[in-house]
Amino acid sequence: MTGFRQAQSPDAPTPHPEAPGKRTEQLSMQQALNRALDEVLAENPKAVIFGEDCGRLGGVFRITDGLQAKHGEKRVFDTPLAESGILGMSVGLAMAGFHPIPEVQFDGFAYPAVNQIICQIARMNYRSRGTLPMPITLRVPSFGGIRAPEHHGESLEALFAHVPGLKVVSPSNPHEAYHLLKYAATRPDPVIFMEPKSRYWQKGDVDFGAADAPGAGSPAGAPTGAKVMREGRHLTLIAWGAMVSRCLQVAGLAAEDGIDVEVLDLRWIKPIDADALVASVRKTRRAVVVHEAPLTSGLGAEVAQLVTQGCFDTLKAPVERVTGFDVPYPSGDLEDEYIPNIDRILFGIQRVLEYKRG
Amino acid sequence: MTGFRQAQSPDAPTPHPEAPGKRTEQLSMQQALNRALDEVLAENPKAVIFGEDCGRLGGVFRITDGLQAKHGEKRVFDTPLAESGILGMSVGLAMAGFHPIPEVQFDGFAYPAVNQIICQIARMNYRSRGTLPMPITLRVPSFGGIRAPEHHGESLEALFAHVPGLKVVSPSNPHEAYHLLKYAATRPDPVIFMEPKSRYWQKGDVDFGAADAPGAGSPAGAPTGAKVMREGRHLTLIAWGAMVSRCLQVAGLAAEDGIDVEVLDLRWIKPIDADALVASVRKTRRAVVVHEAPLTSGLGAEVAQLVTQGCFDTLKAPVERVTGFDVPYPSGDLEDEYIPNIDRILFGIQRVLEYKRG
Amino acid sequence: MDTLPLPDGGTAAPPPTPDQLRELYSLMAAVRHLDAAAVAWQRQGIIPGYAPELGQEAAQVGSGYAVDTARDFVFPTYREMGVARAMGVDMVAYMSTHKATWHGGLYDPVASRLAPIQAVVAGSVLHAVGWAHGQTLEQNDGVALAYLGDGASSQGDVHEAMNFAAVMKAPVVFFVQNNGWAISVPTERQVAGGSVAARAAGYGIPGLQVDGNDVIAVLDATRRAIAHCRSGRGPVVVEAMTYRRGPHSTSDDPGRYRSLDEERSGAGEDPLGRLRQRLLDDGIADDAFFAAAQAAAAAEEASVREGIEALGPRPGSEMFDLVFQETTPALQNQAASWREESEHV
Amino acid sequence: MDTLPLPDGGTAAPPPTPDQLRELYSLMAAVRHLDAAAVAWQRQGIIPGYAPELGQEAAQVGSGYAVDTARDFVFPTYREMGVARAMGVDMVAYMSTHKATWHGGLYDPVASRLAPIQAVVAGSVLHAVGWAHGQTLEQNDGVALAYLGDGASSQGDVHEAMNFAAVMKAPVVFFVQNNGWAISVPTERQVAGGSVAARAAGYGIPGLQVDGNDVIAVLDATRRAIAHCRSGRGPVVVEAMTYRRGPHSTSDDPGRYRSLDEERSGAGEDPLGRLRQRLLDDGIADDAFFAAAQAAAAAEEASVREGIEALGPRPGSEMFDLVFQETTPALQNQAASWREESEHV
Ligand SMILES: Cc1ncc(C[n+]2csc(CCOP(=O)(O)OP(=O)(O)O)c2C)c(N)n1
Ligand SMILES: Cc1ncc(C[n+]2csc(CCOP(=O)(O)OP(=O)(O)O)c2C)c(N)n1
Ligand SMILES: [Mg+2]
Ligand SMILES: [Mg+2]
Repeated sequence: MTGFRQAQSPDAPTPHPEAPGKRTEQLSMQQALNRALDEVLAENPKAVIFGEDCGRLGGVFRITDGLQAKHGEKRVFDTPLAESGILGMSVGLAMAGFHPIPEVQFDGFAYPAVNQIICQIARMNYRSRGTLPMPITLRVPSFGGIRAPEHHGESLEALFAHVPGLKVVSPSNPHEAYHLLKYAATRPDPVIFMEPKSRYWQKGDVDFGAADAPGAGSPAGAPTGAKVMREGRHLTLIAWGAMVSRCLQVAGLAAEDGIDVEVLDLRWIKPIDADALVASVRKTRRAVVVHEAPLTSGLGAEVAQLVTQGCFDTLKAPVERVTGFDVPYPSGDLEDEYIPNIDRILFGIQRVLEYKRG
Repeated sequence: MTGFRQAQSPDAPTPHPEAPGKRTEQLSMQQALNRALDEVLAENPKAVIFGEDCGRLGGVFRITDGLQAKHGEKRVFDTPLAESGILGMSVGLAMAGFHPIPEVQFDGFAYPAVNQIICQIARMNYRSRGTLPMPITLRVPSFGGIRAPEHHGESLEALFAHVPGLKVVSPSNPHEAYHLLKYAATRPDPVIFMEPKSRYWQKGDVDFGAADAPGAGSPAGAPTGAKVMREGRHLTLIAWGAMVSRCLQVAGLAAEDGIDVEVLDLRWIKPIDADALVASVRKTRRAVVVHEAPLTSGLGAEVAQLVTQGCFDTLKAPVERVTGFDVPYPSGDLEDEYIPNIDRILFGIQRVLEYKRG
Repeated sequence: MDTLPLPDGGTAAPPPTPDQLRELYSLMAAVRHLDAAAVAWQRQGIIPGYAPELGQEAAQVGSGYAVDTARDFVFPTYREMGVARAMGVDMVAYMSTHKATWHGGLYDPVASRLAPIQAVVAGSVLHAVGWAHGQTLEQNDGVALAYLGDGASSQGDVHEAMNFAAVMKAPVVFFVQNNGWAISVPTERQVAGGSVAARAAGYGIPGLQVDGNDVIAVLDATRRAIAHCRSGRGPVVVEAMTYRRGPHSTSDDPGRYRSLDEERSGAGEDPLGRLRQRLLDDGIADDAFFAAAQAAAAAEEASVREGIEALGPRPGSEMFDLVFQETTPALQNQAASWREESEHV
Repeated sequence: MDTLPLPDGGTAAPPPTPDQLRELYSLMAAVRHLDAAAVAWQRQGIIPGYAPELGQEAAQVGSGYAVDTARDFVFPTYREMGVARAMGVDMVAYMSTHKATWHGGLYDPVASRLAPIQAVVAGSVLHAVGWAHGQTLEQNDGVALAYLGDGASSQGDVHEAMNFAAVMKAPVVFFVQNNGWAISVPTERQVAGGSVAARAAGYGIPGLQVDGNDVIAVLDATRRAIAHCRSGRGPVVVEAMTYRRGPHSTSDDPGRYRSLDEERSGAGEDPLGRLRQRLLDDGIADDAFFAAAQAAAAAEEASVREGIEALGPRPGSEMFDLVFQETTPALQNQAASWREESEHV
């Protein structure tokens, strides 16, 4: 509704060649996502983008900026204000052979669509015995950190990860954003694409030629695995979305104290790349998982349990969770008290490093 | 919709004295719940019961049987067929000073109400700074095992447990059902009350005088903790709802092989009684958690992580999870392949007992 | 509210020919017979449950008969056996859902133009809108038929669907079977204002109320509605007023919420008897025809029962294999340990 | 659709007296001033954001003025500053939500009869129905006023709310501010049929469309609607046709989706100028009065700004303490480690 940074336009729409080729460009995540969508629309005539305000306005975060003008009102259109309607309509479009790329304006407004997402989108392929696939890529600007009104800073990954039939992914920087969105939006299965809105405007290098560079632990040729963003020997910090860059900052600070932290970007929240988790923690023998969502029944529990299961013999301390609290996401003034900050992550690292048996 | 066992009436409504006194009676869980609601209505003039078909019909499971006739159409009433409406209306009734006890007809039909549950019911006390409490007791016939149509066998505990501002509880037998519902329906905070529908018709002793008997690990005087249902030395089986009785069966079978299994009924899914978990596993040094919900991001992960965190030094093997698979809840013919059965739980126990380090 | 002019001046909804009337009767007789049989199968333990459509044969057969399965697509609830039958769907595959073989049924929805059986009340109404909008986007002339009940009309999704469809002029027929009840709740405590068709005006679209026990009226209304949609004029609401003569499902006990007197007065004229009388009056069919129709219905029922009884459980591996188009390592691992642990036993 | 007879033959909605007309003007002037100021505060960095209601002063003040805060209860959206002001809510406590101090605002909803500010579009419409049904159950005569926008009318919850209220005859006024836009989407691509009030007929309840820029018309319509509800005749829909003259919020850029020409033609007459002219024409107020009203508005704004600037952050412990009425051990543990780790630093 009010008060968050959203109105900025991307710098004048960057022209780009039809085939992106092997180039690297500095882009914001907003630009990278916009580029990916533009290419998906160009490459797949069945791809359609719709949601609240994503046509003429280009979305409140401008992720779909210019796409309606370029691809026409049939490919990119505004809907009435009803999230269940948007997702329910996506099911029908998918049944008619389209690849819908709906947007829900903010994380907290995915809740009205949960029934269509869980009972329909996630199950139609199964219910129809594979005859009605659901190639739906649901974009959800996600997570907090922008001093926004209520319901504009939610983390729904644990909810989505628990739903059979969904895949869930979250990029941590512009490069990941471009490649993961292009990948997700060309799959035959439903993918929830969680965009870390606090990172929309940070710039970074996008290597367009790197699409087939395998991430750590992922099968070559497809960006489906987790990714080591920084190597380290003493402890693994595990995160996704907006928390990855914070963890990289923390790793930098820890290095000053001689602590060598590995940072693993989970990328895929479902399916989780358990092999990559285990490979990293078998090496470091210690792990801290970080997320913004509340602690209890958060995805951190799943990550911790996968690590414990796979590294029980070598683990030097129980996996720590540094997370949001079991409280409703607070108003801007208290946001920094809620989201795991550098100090709280450092405390978590310290607890793991100083853990003494019995 | 069709095909599940629902139509049975309770045996002729058992008359009962105004004050239940210190008596024990054999009741089915359906009868115990009905008794608890009857008493809540009698004791609190602000308590109101409503939902789809819970008035004249007494609910498809007859949990509210006879209550409209006894307490009147203002206290017990049918609503139109809309779950978001039912829960949204509950918020307003709570704001007007009532204690709403809505029913959602089946687990899978809680999804249309998720927006009202998460964004409104769970947050109104917080948003209003404690001036608008939400004493709402939402009854949800839950879990599978009755060969029902699609969406009639879901386990939503992990979703609800993750939501700040909710409390969540599930009874495992008639005695627990009576006491936990009476407790939940007299609290000033919202409680999701998950009824194991496959256990509705099993009978058991209800000790009406035991309300203040403290469960293991819970503070005396309030049934807020987990409960040891069977003591054992070799391993702790942790479950809730319908899986508790199956775990007790398993414990009986394991005893024949000389394996002494402790069974812990979690009862409260949120807040979880971590002290009871840790106390039990510190003793047994091994744990298996069992649930019907899919594995990934299920409540089993939280339970396992709490156990690992609290018993890292003493744990002999990683906590095992025996759960539903990451697939949509299947049709009746495949139900027994999906729900953790005795064999799968025994395999889980075996894996823990035979675990060898590295 | 009660008639809808035809875009082409009449050819889109011609009155049914004598052959068609006889076919409609045969269909309704087959449906009536199979429906009653399914209730019996449940009592005999052949299937665990069933939702009968006794009394709704005209509404279902009349509307399903209007569908052009070469281009239209139908979105049923859990009670549309008569629609499926009128569309020519394989009845063993359809009934398999009530055997608890597979949620949604075993028929191929793409080939049969019938979406999987939907157990969420109002769950698929928005799907119809999306599918229909897809026709517009591709300049196809297919029409979506969304089935819903009087109870379903209370769901928010139905409002969103009607509004979306009207804003986008999507070719959707919202076909409401107002059968007087949503389990135990009568229409007057469910549908404020008393008519779902009357809601259409609020969206600026036509709404038709039709005698749902008159198969000819239902067929005509549905054909008009489909023609309206096909001509690009946007959605239509058709409300067929009928009556659920049986229980909500085989586990329901209507005696708890309605009396036999109420049932008798509410049910109105029997749709099958009514068509029979009409055919007799018009000399279109005779007793021999009715006897033959009855015999065909009985034979059909026997063969469907045979098929259902022969239906084994699906292999458990389908639980894992049908979740995604592209499976995941986690799922493959789970399938492997499931296989191992069930073979072990 | 455009008038609603009064249950008591007229006394429930008397025409406003000259004193009341002057009060309405003063309120609208105060609201106009504070609203413009809040936009400026955002530019100055005093508050992070704001949703202006420029152009909607008549709709908000006129309806809020009709409320009896001794017995009614109001459910706002995020844009109802004018309603809050007309109801006498403390403006610093109200504005605190835009300072990002506390979601919902710092005012006491019980004492002020204004539910917390609601950021979910259509989120509180059903709450109004529940609250209103509570009045029926207790035989109170309070009326619930639910505010919603044209965009909100598309949400399923609004349909469920209208249907529930109509079935239960709950005393709810659904007060729609149709301001022409939902962020970038104009009403004609949002509200099929063009009018939310027209939907009322489908539920068998009255719907009134009123000139939302005419405060006297809004006041009269709201009083009629409240009187209708209070007399036990069930809910009413009132649709005030107005225009969002400003951006959706301080982070919106309307230039991307509407031209200045469109704005000029869409906006209609300015509600404040219109009342001013009326008061002048009728000799009810003079320039001195208007100048005084303006001065009062400026003084009020200054004091609210002072209050807002002085507003510190809430103590972090409130995050934990206000979740439940009865806290939990897990929450206490988390509060303890939060305290420890923030003190450490
Ligand atoms: C969302 C949802 N809520 C509740 C149910 C349980 N339920 C199944 S059928 C039914 C009544 C439906 O009534 P109606 O729409 O009139 O259809 P009918 O059964 O009369 O054909 C209910 C409440 C459900 N299946 N889905
Ligand atoms: C459920 C939900 N979806 C989306 C949003 C984002 N959003 C905030 S205001 C708004 C437009 C609302 O339009 P309208 O109801 O006409 O009210 P107005 O802003 O014009 O006062 C949108 C889409 C939201 N707050 N809640
Ligand atoms: Mg019905
Ligand atoms: Mg608006």
